[in-house]
Amino acid sequence: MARVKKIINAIPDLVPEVLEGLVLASHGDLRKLDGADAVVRNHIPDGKVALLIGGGSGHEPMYTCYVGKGLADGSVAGNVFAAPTPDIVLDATRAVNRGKGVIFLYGNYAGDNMNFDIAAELAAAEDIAVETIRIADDVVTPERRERRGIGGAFYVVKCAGAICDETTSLAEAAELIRHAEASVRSIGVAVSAGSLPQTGMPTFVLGDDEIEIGMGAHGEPGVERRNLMSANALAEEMTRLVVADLPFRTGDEVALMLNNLGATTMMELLIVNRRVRQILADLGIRVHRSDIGPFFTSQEMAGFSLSLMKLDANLKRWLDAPVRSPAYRQ
Amino acid sequence: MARVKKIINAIPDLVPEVLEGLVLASHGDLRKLDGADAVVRNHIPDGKVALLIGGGSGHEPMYTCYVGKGLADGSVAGNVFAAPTPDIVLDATRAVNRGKGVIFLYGNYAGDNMNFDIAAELAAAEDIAVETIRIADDVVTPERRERRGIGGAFYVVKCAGAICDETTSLAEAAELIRHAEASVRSIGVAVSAGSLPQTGMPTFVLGDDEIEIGMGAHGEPGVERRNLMSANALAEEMTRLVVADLPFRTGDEVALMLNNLGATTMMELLIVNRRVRQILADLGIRVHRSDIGPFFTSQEMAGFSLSLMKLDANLKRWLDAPVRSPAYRQ
Amino acid sequence: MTPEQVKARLLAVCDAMLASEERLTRADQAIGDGDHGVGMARGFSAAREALSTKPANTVGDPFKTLGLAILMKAGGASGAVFGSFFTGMAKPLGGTVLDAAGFTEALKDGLAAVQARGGAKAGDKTMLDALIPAIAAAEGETDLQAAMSAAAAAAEAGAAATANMIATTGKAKTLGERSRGHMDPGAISLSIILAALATDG
Amino acid sequence: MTPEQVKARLLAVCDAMLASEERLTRADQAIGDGDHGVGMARGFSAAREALSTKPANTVGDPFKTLGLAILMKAGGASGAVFGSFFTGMAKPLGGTVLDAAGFTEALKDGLAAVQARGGAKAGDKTMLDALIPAIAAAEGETDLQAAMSAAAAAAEAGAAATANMIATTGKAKTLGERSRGHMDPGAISLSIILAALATDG
Ligand SMILES: Nc1ncnc2c1ncn2[C@@H]1O[C@H](COP(=O)(O)OP(=O)(O)O)[C@@H](O)[C@H]1O
Ligand SMILES: Nc1ncnc2c1ncn2[C@@H]1O[C@H](COP(=O)(O)OP(=O)(O)O)[C@@H](O)[C@H]1O
Ligand SMILES: [Mg+2]
Ligand SMILES: [Mg+2]
Ligand SMILES: [Mg+2]
Ligand SMILES: [Mg+2]
Repeated sequence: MARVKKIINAIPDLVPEVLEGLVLASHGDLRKLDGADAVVRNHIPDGKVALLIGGGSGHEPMYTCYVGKGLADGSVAGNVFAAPTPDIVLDATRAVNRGKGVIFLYGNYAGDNMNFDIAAELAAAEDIAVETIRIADDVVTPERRERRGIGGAFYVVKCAGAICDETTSLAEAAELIRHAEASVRSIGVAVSAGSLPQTGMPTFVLGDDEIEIGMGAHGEPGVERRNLMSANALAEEMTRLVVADLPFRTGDEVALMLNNLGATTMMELLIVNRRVRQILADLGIRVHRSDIGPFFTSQEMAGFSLSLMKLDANLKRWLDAPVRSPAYRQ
Repeated sequence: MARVKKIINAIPDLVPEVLEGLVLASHGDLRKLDGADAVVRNHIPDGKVALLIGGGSGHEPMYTCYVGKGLADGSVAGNVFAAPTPDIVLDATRAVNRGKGVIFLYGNYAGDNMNFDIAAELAAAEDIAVETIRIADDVVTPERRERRGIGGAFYVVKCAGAICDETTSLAEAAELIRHAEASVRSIGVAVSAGSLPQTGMPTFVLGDDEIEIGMGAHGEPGVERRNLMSANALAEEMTRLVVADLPFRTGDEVALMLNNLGATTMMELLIVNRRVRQILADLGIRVHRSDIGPFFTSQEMAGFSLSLMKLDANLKRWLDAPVRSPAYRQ
Repeated sequence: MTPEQVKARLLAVCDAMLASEERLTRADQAIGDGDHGVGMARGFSAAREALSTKPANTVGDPFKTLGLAILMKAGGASGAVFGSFFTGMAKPLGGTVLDAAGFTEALKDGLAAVQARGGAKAGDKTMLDALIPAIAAAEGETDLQAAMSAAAAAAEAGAAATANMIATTGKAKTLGERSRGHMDPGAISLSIILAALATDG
Repeated sequence: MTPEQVKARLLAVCDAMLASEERLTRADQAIGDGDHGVGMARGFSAAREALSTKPANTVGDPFKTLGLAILMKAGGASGAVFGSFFTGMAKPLGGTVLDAAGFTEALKDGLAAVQARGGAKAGDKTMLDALIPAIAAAEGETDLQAAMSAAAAAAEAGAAATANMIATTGKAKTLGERSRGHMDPGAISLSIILAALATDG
C-alpha cells in the first residue's frame, strides 16, 4: 500500500512547527512555551480561573486551536495520537495559573488520564490547585466512566471557556463544567481510515463497502461493522443511539453538532443534517443551534460524529458567548 | 478501483437535499426557492443592492453556505462541478432583487459565464439591472481574463457582502467589488484527487509520490507535476508564484488564506502557515489576518490553496465586518 | 417543410438525443467530467415536453421552443451552447416554409449565437468543429432534404476529426494534451442532432 | 548491591531498551498505534542522562531518577506506567544495600504504583502480565542475583503468554479481538528491563 502523502517537514519537528504556525495565525493572542509543546494566551486576566485543555495531536482544531478569548487559556499537545507528558502539562499549568487554580479538561483516554494526573500531583506539590474534568461523550461504551471523548468535546470546551470567564471559584467552575460535560452525547461513524504522519500508513482498514458505526477517533472498536448505507438510514441509526442514551426527550432544547472527522464533504454533512432535523422534529426536540464542520478530526479519516447537548438557560448563554481563537470565532 | 464511499441518498436528490440541510442549519435565516436549487435570505432589507453568488456544487462551503447577514443574499447551485441553469439564476435574481438591482458574483468558468450571462439577459428583459463580476484569482493561467476562480473567492465574497451592505448604488457596488477581486491572488496544489459522488470515481490520478502545483479545483492542469516535497519547499514555491503575480511588495499589508481543498489536515496547513509567514516577514509584507480552514473545497481532494489579498483601509473594514451564515460567523 | 413538419423532426431529434445518453456520458467521462449525457438528457426531455405543448406558427417556433428548454434545463456549458444554437437558428425562420436556403441561414445564425455566447473558434475541440463543416456542406445544396443530409454527413466527419484535436475550452481543458485520441462529446451531440433532423421518418 | 552498582545496572537497562526501539515499534504497530518504541527511546535516553548526572545515595535513588525521567519525557500511556513503576520501586529502598527481599519488596511497590496509576489488572494484556509472574518468581529466592534472574525468566514467559490475551486497556483496545496472536508491547519492554537488570555485566 502506498504511503499517504502529507505536507510536512521532518517528523521530530511536526508538533512544534504546528504550534509555531498556530501562534503566527493568532496575531499576538498566543505564544508557545519555550521548549515545550504547549501554547498559552498572552493576556490572561489576573484572578481568572484558568482553563487548560489538551491531548494527543492529530485532531486539529481540537485541542490546540481552541485557545483564546472565551475559550481555553492554554493547551498542551502530545505527539500524534499520544498523550502529552506531565512536564509539559506542569509547565503550561504554571504559565496559565493566575492564583485561582487551573481546570484540566481533556478526553477520557488512559494515557491522557495518567499523564494529566501526574501533572496534577506535581502541581499540588507546588500549591497550584487543580480540578480535573474528563470528557466522555461517546455513547458506544456502556459504562459512562469508561467512555471516550469525541466530537462533543467542542461543546464542553466552548462552555468551559465561558464558565471560566464568569466564575471566580475553581470549585464552582469545575461543577458547572461537569454539568456541561454531563449534558453532551455523541456517536461517530468511520467510512475510511486516516493515516499517521509518522508512518504514512492508515490506522485501520475497512472493506470497500464497509463502515463502522461507533468507531472511536483513533480507530477504537464501535458498535458494529456494516455495509455502506444511505445517509438517511445512517442518520436514523446514529440519532437513535444518541437520543436513547441521555435520554433526550420531547420538549428538550439541544445544540446539534455534525463534526467532520476529516475527509467527508460538507455536502454529505448537510444531507445528514436534513434527516437528523426531521427526526428531532418528529420527536419534539428543538434545535437551538447547529455546528457543522471540522471541530475534532482524526487526520483524514472519512466519517463524522453526531453530538447533541441538552440545553438550559446557562448552557445556551455559554455556548453562544463570543469567542476569538485561530480556529473559531463567533 | 473501488468506488469512494459517500454518505448520500439518491443521486437526483443530492443538491436539493444539501440545500434543505443548509436551510435547517440556518435557523430561520434562509429559505430554499420552490423547485429551484437556490437559497436566499429571508430578510433582505428594502433598497439594498442584492448580491447573488453561485456555481457548480461540490465546493461547499463555497458558494451556497455563504448566504447570510453580511454575506450574499442568495446563491444558486448547479449539479456537482456543473454550472447552474439560467432559469434558476433568474428565479434567484427575482427573489433577491430589492429594486436596486443584483450583483452576479461567481468564478470565471466557461459554463458559469454562459449560464449567468443568459440569466442576466433574461433579467434585463424584466428590467432588473444586473452587474457581473467574475472571480479570477488563480495565477496559473497567464491571461487574467482566462483565469479560474479558486480559494481567494472567499475574500471577494466576504468583501462583496460588506460592500452591498454599505452602498446603495449598483454601479458603485460593482466597482468596489471589482477592486476587491483585483486585489486577490491564489495558487493551489493537489496532493490526491477528490471523487464525483455521481460516479464514485476520482476526477484525476496522481502518482504515489506526485503532486501538482497550480492544479485547479476540478483537476484542471497546473504549473507542473512534481515529486512530493517538504512543506517548507512547497510553501516557498507557492508563495513565490503568488507574490510575484500582483506583485505584492515590501510594506504591503495582506490577508492570508490557506484553504483546505478537502482531506488535508489542519496540522499540515499550520506547518505551511509557519513557513509562509517567515517568507512574508522576510519580504516586509505584513499579515493583517489569517484564514486557515476549508473555505472552498473540491470534494475530498487533498491539497490546499494559498491566497493573498492586498489590503487598504476599505478592504480591511469589509473583510473584518461581522457576518452570520451557516458556514461562517465572525 | 411546414411548421408542423419541423416540429415532428425536432421531436425525433429529442428522441435520438435521449437514446444516446449513455454514449455521451462515456464520451465526456473520457475527456471531461462525465456529465454531458445527463445534462443533454435533462435538456432534451424538457424540450420534448415543451415541443408537444407549444404552438408552432412559424418554422422558427419549434427551434425556439427547443432552444429555450435546453437553455433553461440542461445546465453546464453545453446547456448554454446548444440552447443558444437552437434559439439562434430560430431567428431567420419567421416564415411558414423551411427551404434549403433558410436551413443554411439558420445554421449560420446558430453558429453566430454559439460564438457570441462562448467565444470558442474552429479547432478548439468543441461542437463548432462539427457545426462549421456542416454549414459548408449545406451551403452548396438547393434541396432542403439534400442540404440536411449533407450537413449531417459533414457533422459526423467533423466530429470524428475532433479526436485529433486538443481541448482548449471548457471543462475538457482539464485534460489538455490528455484529451487527444477522444472525440469531443459536444461534437458527437451535434452530429446526432443533425442526423436525426435529416432523417425522413 | 551498593547504590553505585544499582546505578550501573540501570544504565545497562537504558542501553538495552534503547537497543530495542525497533522491536518495540514493530510490536506496537501490530496491535497498537506504533509509538511504543519511540516513546520508550525518548524516556530511557532522558533517563540515561539523568542517571549519569544525579547522585545515588541510597539504592532507591537510581530507581527514582530513572522513573522521574521516564514519567516526564516518554509520553503516552507507557510513560506514565513505566515511570510510576520505577518511582514506585524506589519507595522501600531507602537504605544503602539492595538484597533479595528488598528487590521483591520494590517490585511489589512498583506493581502497586502502576495499578494505582492505571487501574489495570492481570489478564488485561499489559506489562502487568509480565510483572506479576516476575514478582511471584522473585519471592522464593534469598539471593539477589538469583531473585533477579528468576524475575527476568518469569517476565519473559509472562510476556510470551500475552500473545493469547485480548487487549482491554489503552490504545491496543483499538483492536480488541484483533490483538490476539501478538505479544503486548509493554510486556515485552518489562521483560527486556528485567533481563538487563539481571545481567551481571
Ligand atoms: N465555448 C464553447 N463553445 C462551443 N462549445 C462548447 C463551449 N464550451 C463547451 N462546449 C461544448 O460543450 C461540451 C461539454 O458539455 P458538458 O459536458 O455538458 O458541459 P461541462 O463542460 O460544463 O461539463 C463540449 O464537449 C463542447 O463541445
Ligand atoms: N493501565 C495500564 N496499566 C499497565 N500497563 C498499561 C496500561 N495502559 C497501557 N499500558 C502498557 O502500555 C503499553 C502501550 O504503551 P505505548 O504504546 O507507549 O502507549 P499508548 O498506548 O499511549 O500508545 C501497552 O502495551 C501496555 O503494556
Ligand atoms: Mg500512542
Ligand atoms: Mg460539468
Ligand atoms: Mg461535462
Ligand atoms: Mg502505542
